[in-house]
Amino acid sequence: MQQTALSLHIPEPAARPGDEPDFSRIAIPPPGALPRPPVDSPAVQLRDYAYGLVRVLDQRGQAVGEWDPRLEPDLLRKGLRAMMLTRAFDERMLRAQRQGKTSFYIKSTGEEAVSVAQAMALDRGDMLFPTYRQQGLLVARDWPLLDLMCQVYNNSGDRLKGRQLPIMYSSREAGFFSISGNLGTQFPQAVGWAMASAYKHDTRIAAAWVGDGTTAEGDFHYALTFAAVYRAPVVLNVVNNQWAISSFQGFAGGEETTFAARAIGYGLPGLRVDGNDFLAVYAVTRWAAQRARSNLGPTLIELYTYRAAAHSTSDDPSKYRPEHEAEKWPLGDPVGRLKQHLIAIGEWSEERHAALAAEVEEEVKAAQKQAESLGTLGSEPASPGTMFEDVFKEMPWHLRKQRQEAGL
Amino acid sequence: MQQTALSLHIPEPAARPGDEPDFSRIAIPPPGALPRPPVDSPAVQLRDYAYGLVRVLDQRGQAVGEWDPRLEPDLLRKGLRAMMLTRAFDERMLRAQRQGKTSFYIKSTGEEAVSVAQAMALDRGDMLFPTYRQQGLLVARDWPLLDLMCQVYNNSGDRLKGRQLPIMYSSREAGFFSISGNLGTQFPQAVGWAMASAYKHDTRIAAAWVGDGTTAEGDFHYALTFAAVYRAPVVLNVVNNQWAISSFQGFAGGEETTFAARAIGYGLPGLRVDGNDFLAVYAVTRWAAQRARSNLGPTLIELYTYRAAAHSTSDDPSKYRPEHEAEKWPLGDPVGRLKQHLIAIGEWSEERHAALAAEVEEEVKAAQKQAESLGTLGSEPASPGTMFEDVFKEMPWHLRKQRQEAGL
Amino acid sequence: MPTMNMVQALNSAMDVMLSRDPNVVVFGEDVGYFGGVFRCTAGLQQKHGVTRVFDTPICEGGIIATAIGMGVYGLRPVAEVQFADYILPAFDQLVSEASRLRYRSGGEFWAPITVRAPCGGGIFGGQTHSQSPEAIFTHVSGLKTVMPSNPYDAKGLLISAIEDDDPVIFLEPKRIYNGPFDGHHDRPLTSWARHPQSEVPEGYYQVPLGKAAVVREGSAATVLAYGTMVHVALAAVAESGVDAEVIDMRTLFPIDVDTIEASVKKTGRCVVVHEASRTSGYGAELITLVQERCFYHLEAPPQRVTGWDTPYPHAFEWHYFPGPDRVRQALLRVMED
Amino acid sequence: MPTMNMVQALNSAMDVMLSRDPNVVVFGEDVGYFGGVFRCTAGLQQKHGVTRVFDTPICEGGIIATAIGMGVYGLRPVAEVQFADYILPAFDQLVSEASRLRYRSGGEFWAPITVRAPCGGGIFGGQTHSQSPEAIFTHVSGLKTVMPSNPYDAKGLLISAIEDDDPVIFLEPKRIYNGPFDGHHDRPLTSWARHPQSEVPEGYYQVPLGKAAVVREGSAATVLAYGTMVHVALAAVAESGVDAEVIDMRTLFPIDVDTIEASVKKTGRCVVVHEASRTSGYGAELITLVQERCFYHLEAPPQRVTGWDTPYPHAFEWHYFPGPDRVRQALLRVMED
Ligand SMILES: Cc1ncc(C[n+]2csc(CCOP(=O)(O)OP(=O)(O)O)c2C)c(N)n1
Ligand SMILES: Cc1ncc(C[n+]2csc(CCOP(=O)(O)OP(=O)(O)O)c2C)c(N)n1
Ligand SMILES: [Mg+2]
Ligand SMILES: [Mg+2]
Repeated sequence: MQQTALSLHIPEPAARPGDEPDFSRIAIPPPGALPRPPVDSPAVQLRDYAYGLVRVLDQRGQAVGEWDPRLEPDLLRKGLRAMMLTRAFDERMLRAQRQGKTSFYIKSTGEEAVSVAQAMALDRGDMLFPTYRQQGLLVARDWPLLDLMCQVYNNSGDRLKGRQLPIMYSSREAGFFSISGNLGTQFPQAVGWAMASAYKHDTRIAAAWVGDGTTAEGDFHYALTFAAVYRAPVVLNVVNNQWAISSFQGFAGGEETTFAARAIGYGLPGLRVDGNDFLAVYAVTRWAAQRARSNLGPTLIELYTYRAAAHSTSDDPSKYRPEHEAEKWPLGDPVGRLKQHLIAIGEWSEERHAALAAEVEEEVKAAQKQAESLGTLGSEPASPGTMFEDVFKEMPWHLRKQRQEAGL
Repeated sequence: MQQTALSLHIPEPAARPGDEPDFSRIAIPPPGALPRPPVDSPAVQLRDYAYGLVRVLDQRGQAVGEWDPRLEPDLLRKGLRAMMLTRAFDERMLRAQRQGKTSFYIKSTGEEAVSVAQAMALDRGDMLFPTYRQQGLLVARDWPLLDLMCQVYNNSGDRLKGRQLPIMYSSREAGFFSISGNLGTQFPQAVGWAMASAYKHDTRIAAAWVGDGTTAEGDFHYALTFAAVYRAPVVLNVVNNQWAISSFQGFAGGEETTFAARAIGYGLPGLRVDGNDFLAVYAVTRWAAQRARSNLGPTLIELYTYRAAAHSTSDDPSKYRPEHEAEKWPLGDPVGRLKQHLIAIGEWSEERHAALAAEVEEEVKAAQKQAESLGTLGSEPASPGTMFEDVFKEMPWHLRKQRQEAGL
Repeated sequence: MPTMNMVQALNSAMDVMLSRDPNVVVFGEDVGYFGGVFRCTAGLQQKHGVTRVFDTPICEGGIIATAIGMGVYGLRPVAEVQFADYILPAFDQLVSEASRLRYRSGGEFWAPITVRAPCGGGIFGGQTHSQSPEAIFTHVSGLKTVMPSNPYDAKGLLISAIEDDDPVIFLEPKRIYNGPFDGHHDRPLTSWARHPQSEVPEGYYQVPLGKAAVVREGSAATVLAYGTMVHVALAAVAESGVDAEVIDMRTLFPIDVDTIEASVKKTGRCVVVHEASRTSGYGAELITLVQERCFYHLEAPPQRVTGWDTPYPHAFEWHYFPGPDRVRQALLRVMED
Repeated sequence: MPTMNMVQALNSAMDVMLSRDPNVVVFGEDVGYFGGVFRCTAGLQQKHGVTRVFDTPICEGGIIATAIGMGVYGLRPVAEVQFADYILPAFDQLVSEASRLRYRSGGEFWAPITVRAPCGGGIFGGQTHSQSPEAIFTHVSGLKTVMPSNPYDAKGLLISAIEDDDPVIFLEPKRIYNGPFDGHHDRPLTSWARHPQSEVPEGYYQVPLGKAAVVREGSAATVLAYGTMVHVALAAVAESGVDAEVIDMRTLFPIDVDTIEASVKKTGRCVVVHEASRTSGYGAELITLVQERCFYHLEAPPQRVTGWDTPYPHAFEWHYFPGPDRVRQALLRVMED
């Protein structure tokens, strides 16, 4: 046998700072190319969807092909508004962080279709297990911006009592599970929730999100294994925004195949969708939710998108990727594409768009004003004494004693 | 949308105690049906191998098809001998455990082709990361039975100094990594070893084993992720012996697809092989090893077999599976099948077989006698004082003090 | 009243809770059809159905993660980890998730899960079937940790754990599943039948979490122990001739510090016994509490008798196990000064 | 001699070792091209090449597992876990594997790995970017645990850790990466440049593992601290007017008990300070050792000043952080009796 000297392969992205952005490795199939399979198709018949890319909106903003969900214009405008509101919110909060009003912030810029279209495609009773980049879920569920801001500011209106890093929202009422700092842990928890719902013969399903980078955690594997074994009614989403802080998706295995293809390994359907195409995201999510609701088990969806902003306020992407990469992203911007579609079908105009932009800006500003009246980080209007509560349902003696020691 | 009441699916095996064994769910393709692809085939062209079953030996004991490794009769006889020796060793050690000479034992009955053929298909310098059911690897590498027995007996000849549960062998010289009680942990460690080998431009590769049940652990996912990302020169084996103690392989996800298919999710080749077909196991392993050695990265092999014995001496399979299931296993017995093949090609006879059986029996007996002269569990000829050694390379003060306290 | 061993008592606790509360589900590796490798769930699947008592993938992280999700939904999951040694792959889900959920969500979400796991040595399990990981759990804010020493407590504490709205790590000393064990491994096995604490009501009752039990009153010294070590401590006290008070901690966290304090203030001397490794073990916390609370009452330095700071070696488990001799010697030492 | 901050000193240690030993490799999430989220590996990939300093999947378990495999092959892997909080998914690989390998293989295999992880709070990291998990590692037989408090030690200890043939958990208090911090968060930041321990040789040197340092001599009481808390302790001592001896543990396990014993026997009083939660924290072990070794020399009950038994709350981190006031009060308390 030959004695080749082995060598270690280290993945490299197509471009680094100083290089031209290069997306030539990325194949973009035409919209409308893929048929919409019946929701009860066996997983074995769906394997190609893991390698394709479900797309509905074409270059001129027309909805084409079987996956077009044929939504009412009102619903589309609601979606557009929620995406724009999310973006305006992100802008404001970033600025607030820069002004020292809080310690940290994470934007979802460029990925608004993921959370907004998915929230709208799911039922209000469905339980969401998000990451820190799905604030759009709350916005789409009409959860008050004020509530989010109070959490970001850790002020006296913060239902999380100043305990959590900004953006680690939680709302039982909104069906939005408490965000964890530990990546991926919510993925198998969502499967457990879905198993419980099935056990109780409920009709509500669960949905969960992780990033491309996070697929490498054990929790991802736990989720897919348990979901497959118990056919849990859950929609499992991988938001492939190409980056995990400074590591491109090749370090999560994206060089060799797609993330949707992971599903095939478990005998589950995996679908890849243009994550910046509101209609496609909506349609695929709806399909997967219907499947789950019909006792046909879990689906893995890869939402193919691009993280247009920095990872967080602690990050500087110019250190590791070309400066204008976001602008060159071949799948465009979700807000721009839905706007174009609405205009193309005669349901929107530049004027109405500008008015809406001003309106959401106003809404965010008003909420911010209200939030800041309740304090910003450091002004500490919430009582530090609450920091000893909720460790347990009832406070044990040692925490009472420690609270005393702390003089609180 | 319809409001189906959800329900929770709990996998059930085809048969339970009292039922007739039922393997009708298992499709057994004919031997020789699958072509042998070039080792440098891209993974995308190999997907079907995850759902097929590489088989070489037909019902009459003839080797058929492209996967026939065309081995010399001497090598086949060596393989037969190693399998028989492993089986005889298992029998003896089981009996020794029943006689109270040790606390615990695990047999590999029915799975001897996995370890013996794989050891022979790999190079002697390749590093093995086994589970507790691959004692055949050591036997095939001509590692002295005496050494294994001394470990089982924890006697004064035990290189592991009485520290490990019986069957948790370890031998640096044999290239056999220390077996862990924690399932699956060795799988990603093997990938790390392979990465190191590649980093050093070595030519040695690694091989690792887990059971079907163990694929559910996070370590399995770590291994496949890292192997895929760094294209590590490693052969990753899943021994699907249908059971994980009392749980059938459906509880690891085997209802929905094959374990070889897991590889597809990572963009890796996954091959399923008749694990009781010595020639097929050899051929597929050799193929994967060649691939790894040629810097073409990792392969996942699913060895399709049946755990003919109890899980361990602590287990009683009559509690959870039909009594004669093993005998009904459609892929037969690896020893019987190789014997039949050798006879069919005129290289073996019933007489020679009987003589070999007597010979291995003698060898095991002799080794046992020698081993028992060095003590059995509880006769404690090894010094308990050594129990404070090797926690660290050099013994820190607290362990010296504790050894003193212990009066050792 | 029926006599039960630990296995039967634990089984009965789950049976009672499955019957009382449709939100209770029981699962883990081999716990379903087979009834668990230690038989603690034997018969429960048959009685309560496959969706209430079932097998899982071999994936401790997934077992705990899905249990958390079920708990968030509103169930009361009782998950078995086959050996406490194998709880570590689930450590992140327990520490970063189960224990933190109520806090981080401002009290809106919580994980009322019970995680059962057999622990401890003495059955020739070797280093990966013998460990006692309690100390690390007691360091985690938001987890409760329990270890019973007899059938009556086992059932009552397990029922309390299942009904508790906080996550509980329920460690079961496997050496005493089938009989009390005082550490004299060379003597004949005894059965629970003759032990008073094996009288276990068939129905529902609780033993409260967070309360220790004085299992032997005494005035000369205080021995703090739990699990198997309670029996070892009692034997050692008897053999030492020292009139020691023996306290069974039962719940390791939250700690019943009042019972400890009262006893040590009375006796002035203290020996802490556990099977786990010494350094940074739970004994260190107990001794620190004792000196914080009873410094001026202490007549001699508290002693700890523990497993050594090595893995649990298979052939030498009786050298590792802190048996009655070692406890007795510590008692005599603590009486010296 | 050049002045370095902690980040530079750690970077220099890795640089020196990468240059000296071709078996040293450095990897972790974002450590390659980018140079680490705290910049500790900045420039190393460019200098030493992509196969020696590289990014990994976000999979702490896989990072440690592959490091173990590399160590078995013969390399000396230096793995970074981005935050100590995220070491838990790798807990099983560290505890059941890295730490046990030499023992269970009779000395034939071992894992000479170094696991670096930023720990501690004070940077508004919230509860999952602020934890100090050292106690649980010090309970594990077979692991060494280190936490430096200044650039000179950081470099020398990291070199020792990399050269050590046992697995080392190397915890880096992130609050002092860029400057010493005495806990007075309301005062201006200071830089390392004016601190004597920021004079760091460019080349190779070791600070031995297992040796504490007396950073302030004193006779009235002994303060045991490590990491950030060394600076807090020094400030508190200064502010208290108590002539306390301050010991920087540096290596948490194995414990330099002789240095502790000598000091406490001299002073008769002891305060232990750490940022981690109190119950079953490392302080419990230190206090237990102190009372085991120095019982008859103790004039007052040893005190511990620690983080509370809650998660690290984002908005209230200065209420959680055991700052100089709390340490000073404990010092005064320990002097009272
Ligand atoms: C267990 C764990 N490991 C590491 C981190 C640090 N970390 C926070 S975000 C992040 C990148 C995540 O990337 P991805 O999953 O792709 O999500 P994205 O940020 O792109 O939305 C990392 C490594 C963490 N929070 N938790
Ligand atoms: C982490 C961990 N969890 C659980 C166990 C207990 N256990 C030992 S063997 C076994 C079954 C393994 O089944 P499989 O992987 O199919 O291997 P097989 O025994 O069939 O060869 C289990 C659950 C363990 N040893 N380690
Ligand atoms: Mg990403
Ligand atoms: Mg199996």
